Amino acid sequence: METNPIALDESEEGVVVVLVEGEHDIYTAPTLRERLEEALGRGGGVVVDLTGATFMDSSILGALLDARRRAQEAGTGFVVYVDADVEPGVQRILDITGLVPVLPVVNGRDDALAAVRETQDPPAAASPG
Amino acid sequence: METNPIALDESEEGVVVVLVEGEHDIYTAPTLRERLEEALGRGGGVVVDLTGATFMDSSILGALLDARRRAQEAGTGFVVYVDADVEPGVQRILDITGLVPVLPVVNGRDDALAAVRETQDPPAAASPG
Amino acid sequence: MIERPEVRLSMPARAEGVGVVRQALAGMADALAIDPGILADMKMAVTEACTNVVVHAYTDREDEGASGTLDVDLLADEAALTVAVRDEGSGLDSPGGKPALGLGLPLIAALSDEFEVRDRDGDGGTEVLMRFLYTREQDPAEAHPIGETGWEPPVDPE
Amino acid sequence: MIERPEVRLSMPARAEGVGVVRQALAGMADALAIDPGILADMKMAVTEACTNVVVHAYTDREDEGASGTLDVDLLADEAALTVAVRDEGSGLDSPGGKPALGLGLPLIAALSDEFEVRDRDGDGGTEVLMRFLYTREQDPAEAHPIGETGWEPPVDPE
Ligand SMILES: Nc1ncnc2c1ncn2[C@@H]1O[C@H](COP(=O)(O)OP(=O)(O)O)[C@@H](O)[C@H]1O
Ligand SMILES: Nc1ncnc2c1ncn2[C@@H]1O[C@H](COP(=O)(O)OP(=O)(O)O)[C@@H](O)[C@H]1O
Repeated sequence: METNPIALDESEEGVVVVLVEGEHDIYTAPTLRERLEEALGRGGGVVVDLTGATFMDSSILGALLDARRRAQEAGTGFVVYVDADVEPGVQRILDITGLVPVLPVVNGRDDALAAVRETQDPPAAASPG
Repeated sequence: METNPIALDESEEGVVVVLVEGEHDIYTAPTLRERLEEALGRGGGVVVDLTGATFMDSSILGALLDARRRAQEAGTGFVVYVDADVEPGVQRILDITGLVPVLPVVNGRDDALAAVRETQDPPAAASPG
Repeated sequence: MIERPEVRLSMPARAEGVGVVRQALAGMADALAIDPGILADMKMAVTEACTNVVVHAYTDREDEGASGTLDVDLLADEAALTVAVRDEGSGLDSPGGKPALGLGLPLIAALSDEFEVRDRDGDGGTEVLMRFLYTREQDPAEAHPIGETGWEPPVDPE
Repeated sequence: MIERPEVRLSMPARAEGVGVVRQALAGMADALAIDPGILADMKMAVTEACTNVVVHAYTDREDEGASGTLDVDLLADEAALTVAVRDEGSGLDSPGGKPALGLGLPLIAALSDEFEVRDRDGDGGTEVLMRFLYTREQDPAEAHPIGETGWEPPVDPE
């Protein structure tokens, strides 16, 4: 029984959703890094759902930023999302660190999936023009 | 902003519902005693809703048992209720203390209201027979 | 007193401290991924022990405002979490404030897999030690039913 | 170090302790009926200070297994909650482990109404003191914006 689970949801075509629920800090950051690694390894886009997170600190931001960098290097879409019910503390760390330019945070699952699929479009497909 | 509120709901005819939410122990027991006092002072039946309680200890049981005794002395209906979603710890203390004979605990608001209204029926009304 | 506790908490023996201990315990249980039912039992037993310190330990003190201390040690080993709740009060056999329901110690017995209440050597005061297995073979509430402690629900006036 | 703390916590400086401190803080905030937004800031700032102890304070120790201590004092006065996070480590200017994002101290500055980081006299080690008003006149994140600490988000490779 995990109080603060991190799960992979692979029900979406070509995208892995990483569900982060509960409190996350330096203690669970290594698990998050593993799950993100796993999600990136699938080859499709990666969406991180922070809607169910009740706490996150800078160790978690660090894990997300590293994953985002690796996704970009691999040409993979990577998007984080929350929704209107997100815990104030989670929204707060995203707001005050001004990370949004480097870590795209969108509202809701649908927008997140759309955004990641857009980035995901292999630029190679458009090149023979 | 109360994290562990105790509120009186007077929307029901002739019955006051005492809503106990969050964690309750020796620190909030005096507040619960006051609220129960207030509810009993209304003259109608009293229903205590523990459905939203996430923790309660023997100080809270003590407050409930005292209120129940006073209600009986006053010929007032007094019923405690939970529902199927009640926190395991709250159900646990009710179960293992074997209090149900002295502290009626029913399932759900409707049954609680029905039970309290039944006790509430003034026996005097039936006496001139 | 636990020799090398993992977490030690120390605070004045006041009602508002009991929730601090309970939530710190929940934080520790989180890291140990303790079963929610067992955590609920831990919370209740530890709350009862802390409440006894607040209510009974320091009733002999003249000065109402100044309270004694409430100390709690938490130690996780491979099989169980051990909790020690300590005070520097007047001890178990002192008059110790008006008894409440009398449910505290019976609840501790019913919710823990092992427990011990003892007068502390030296300084005086009381210590309650509780051990909670992560995996239970038997429900401790069946092994130590409250009815068999001599405790009875208050009699119905009817 | 707070002279007469209300709650004192002491534990080994390990990752799993940070949640214990955070939840104990939440328990204290419950009793004080602290505004949820301010509590969220407290939790984050205190978490960052504790994480620094876990990550940086004891990196000079040969023995990986044996960690130093993480001590936290909480004190509520009429206007504010003060938190002191202390270690007995190598101090701020020591090599102190590989820097992470570098967001810890900037976040503490942005989330508390007052803070101080200092080397401890005597035994060595570091102490971070943070004060959180119950009622704010200004958002501390506006008074001490993270952008003005020199911290910048890692550059986008594009
Ligand atoms: N920490 C303590 N210090 C002094 N006396 C205590 C302490 N804990 C328990 N006692 C004594 O043991 C009695 C039984 O405790 P308990 O079973 O918890 O019932 P209650 O607290 O409802 O009276 C108390 O009434 C008190 O006299
Ligand atoms: N408790 C501590 N003991 C030793 N060094 C520390 C401590 N706290 C902070 N430091 C030093 O201060 C630096 C900046 O800390 P911080 O802003 O939290 O960023 P980060 O932890 O991401 O490196 C750390 O890299 C470390 O060298």
